[in-house]
Amino acid sequence: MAVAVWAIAFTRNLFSVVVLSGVYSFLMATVLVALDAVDVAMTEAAVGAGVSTVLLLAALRLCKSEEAKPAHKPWLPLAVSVSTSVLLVYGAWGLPDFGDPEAPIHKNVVPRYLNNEVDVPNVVTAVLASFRAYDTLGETVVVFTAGAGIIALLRRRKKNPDNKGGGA
Amino acid sequence: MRDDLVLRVVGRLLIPAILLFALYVQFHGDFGPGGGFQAGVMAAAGIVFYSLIHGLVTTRRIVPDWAVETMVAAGVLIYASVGLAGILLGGHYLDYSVLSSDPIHGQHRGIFWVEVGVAVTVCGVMLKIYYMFASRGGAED
Amino acid sequence: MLAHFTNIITVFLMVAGLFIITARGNLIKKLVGLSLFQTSVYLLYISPGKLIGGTAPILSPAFTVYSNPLPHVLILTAIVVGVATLALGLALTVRIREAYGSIEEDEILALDHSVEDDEARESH
Amino acid sequence: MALAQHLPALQVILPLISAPLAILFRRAGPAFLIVTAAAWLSFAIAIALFLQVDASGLISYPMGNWQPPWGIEYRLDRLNSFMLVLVSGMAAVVLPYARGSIEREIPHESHYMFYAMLGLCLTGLLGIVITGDAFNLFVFLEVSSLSTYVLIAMGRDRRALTAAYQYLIMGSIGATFIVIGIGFLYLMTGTLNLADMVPRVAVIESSRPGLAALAFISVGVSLKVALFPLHQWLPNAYTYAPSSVSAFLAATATKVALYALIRFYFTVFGDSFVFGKLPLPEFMLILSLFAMLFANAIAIFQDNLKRLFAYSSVGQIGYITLGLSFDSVHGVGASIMHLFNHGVAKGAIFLLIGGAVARMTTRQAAPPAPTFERIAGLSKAMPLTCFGVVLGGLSLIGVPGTAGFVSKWYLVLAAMEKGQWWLVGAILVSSLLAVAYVWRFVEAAYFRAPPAGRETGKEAPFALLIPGWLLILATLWFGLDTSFTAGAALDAAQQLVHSGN
Repeated sequence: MAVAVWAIAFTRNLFSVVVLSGVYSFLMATVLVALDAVDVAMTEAAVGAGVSTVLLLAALRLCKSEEAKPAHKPWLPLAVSVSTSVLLVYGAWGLPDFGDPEAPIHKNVVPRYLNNEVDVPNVVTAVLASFRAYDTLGETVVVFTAGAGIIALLRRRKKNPDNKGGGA
Repeated sequence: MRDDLVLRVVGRLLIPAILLFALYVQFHGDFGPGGGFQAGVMAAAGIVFYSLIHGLVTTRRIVPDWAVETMVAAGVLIYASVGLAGILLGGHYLDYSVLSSDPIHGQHRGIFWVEVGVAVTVCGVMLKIYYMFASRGGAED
Repeated sequence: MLAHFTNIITVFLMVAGLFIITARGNLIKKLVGLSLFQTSVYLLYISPGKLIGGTAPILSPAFTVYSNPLPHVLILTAIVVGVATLALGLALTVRIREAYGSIEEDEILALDHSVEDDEARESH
Repeated sequence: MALAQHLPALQVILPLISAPLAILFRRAGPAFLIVTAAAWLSFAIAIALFLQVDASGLISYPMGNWQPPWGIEYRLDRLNSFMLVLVSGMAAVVLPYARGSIEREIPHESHYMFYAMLGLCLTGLLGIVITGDAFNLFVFLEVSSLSTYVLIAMGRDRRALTAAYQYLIMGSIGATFIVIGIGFLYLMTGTLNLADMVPRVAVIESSRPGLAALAFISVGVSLKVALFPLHQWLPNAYTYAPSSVSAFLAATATKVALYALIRFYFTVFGDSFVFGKLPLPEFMLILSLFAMLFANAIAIFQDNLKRLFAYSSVGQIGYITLGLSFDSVHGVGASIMHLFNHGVAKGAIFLLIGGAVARMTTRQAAPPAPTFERIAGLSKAMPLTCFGVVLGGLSLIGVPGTAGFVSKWYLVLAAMEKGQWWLVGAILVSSLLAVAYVWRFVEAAYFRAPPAGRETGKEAPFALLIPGWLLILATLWFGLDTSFTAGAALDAAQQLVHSGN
């Protein structure tokens, strides 16, 4: 996975970048299955490797697929990312141990979800669609917003249907 | 590509299977992984596959733009009205337990409709995005 | 060792993603970086939810220990939000490409500056 | 009947439903009616909720009747009921304005989309303000952000596209930082409900993940707030967006992000920790001063009027964070007041400028940029518009009799309480900078001769003038009668400051 990410950062051909990011998503999905997150893995495979790749390819078809050489030295971005990582490492090293059953996330809130109050064996579905249904409503609205936004942005002007754009 | 016999035959066989599997994922979400979102993506993928074989124009005739835009909006409305039904029947917003005399049954009913809403919007949006990107940038597809 | 393995990956992904967003001038590449950056969050949430000896949170009489379902729910939402952002960003990129003929940040900035100069000259 | 009990849910749900309905109709007329009706109803609900909280205190509404922390809770206190009034009120004023104003800015077949997007943006902002759940906050943040990107990109100028793209990148980084921060909090406390977090966070806040959470949330929200060094997305976004969008965003979007900052600092982490044990107040003070002095100074040298007032917004945000850094009832109260007062005044100014631009636009061409050259001598053609902008400018400066004075007065009061006399000086200097940029407008509009080529224009269309003036009158009203703004803001501050953890 790290190799894929490394390659994405330094490949200049955008087509390979897109393919690599698809590969990366599949690897991510495998990791997620190993972590028992089957629903998430399924979605990541469908979205990351499927939808995103198709979208990126569609966009590439409309744009050119070669990236220009970066014009300036990447010192500032490097500084930003390194300081973020330092902060992240600082925080992450104080978290409860991996797989620790006594961690707060296993003690609070969640036990009630596992009682199967709504009689739906897949707890993820139960929480998603009932306990935290309102979040899912929000999520649907996000998808709706993106969809409607794309309609608004990419709708063709009725006057000149054959104009491929380009003129400002 | 549109006249390739193998593709047409494979498409004939696969597309119903994809749509069927999408329905399975949709309604089996209570017991296994899956749910409205994944089902919506799959159904859209099936239709996109169809358009790859038969061309965008044909697909747009079968699943026209206005229908897709209606789906986009209808899904959210289904979801939101399940919530409002909760209020009208005397519960809180998105309270499914009041949707039926038996709370557990009400929960199931609520989850069912909510998932339908998600699937409809997701499928509509995916299709719409595909149409938008595909119809842009010239005649070839 | 395993305890920190996922943390290391998370940090690496996040930094790489952030680096791509900020250092690269190509608009599509930036969006790829953005989705990498967002995927790193998935691991941050999900890996602590794993219990050793636990199974996927689908209830069945055969198991007693389940991994934590709540992070899964949250990340499902996050994935959806991520792809929605990506789609919108790509649509914008396509429009930018049509309006400017380029998707390189530097070239676009140069074009904007020349326009601003023109505007200044016009109004004087 | 029991409907009153469901007002918190309806507050957000009505605008939420209005957006898909608007798209179902696919025509501008019905879409406008639906979204406007939803915004007005939502404004009425916000006032009702404000009064209810005023009378009986905290309101909690469990979504799906799942009690918190298992379900998602809507939770209203003095602070967010006040914010709801601002956000929904702005939408109620901007929507009728938009009908006239987008006529020349957006192709007619996209109008219904525009209204839907505005409805979604309102939904998202209200959702952020009202929710009592950390992850729900993120979800609605994304609803508002995505719709905002689209709204900005709908501007006629092609630079609107790049502005929207830039905002999308910055905004998504910010949102992801917020998710990381919330993730750390969740991993340490096991809960997502903000109120439920409070006692648990108190135990772990000094731990490393606790501090990291604070840092990530601070940076993420600051990106959204456009706090001084992270403000780069804002000037372009406000300049090239359609007029009504500039006004709505200037009045609400950054303000809601500031609300989120206040919520995390004062409610979740507790001010005694954030401001007492960490060097954060000093840090925030310095950034605020930079914003007040630098951004206001940059504003003076802008040629485009919209860009000038966009930089002025960055400067005014400095006052608000300055007030927070005092961590006193008067300081925080001044901040909350200024959120409201500045939102109203800046919204009014953008609405009025939009009206002037609309009058200068011919049907075919893209709207001209409101540069100082173009507005020279404008006061003869549009006396009402210009006078309104001047009054709004006076409120930005903080002249007595305007709302801006009231909040600045409390800010100065808070500085004096701390014995920080030099800060009073800094506030004075930055106000002088505001005088300078407002004067530039006065000089151009009143004392310069109109450019030779301009046809003798008329006053801006009344449909555009009235909403702008409504807000200007509000600015004057709240400058004289402070019982609503100062009362609510100080009460909210009382609830937040030193609330006991």
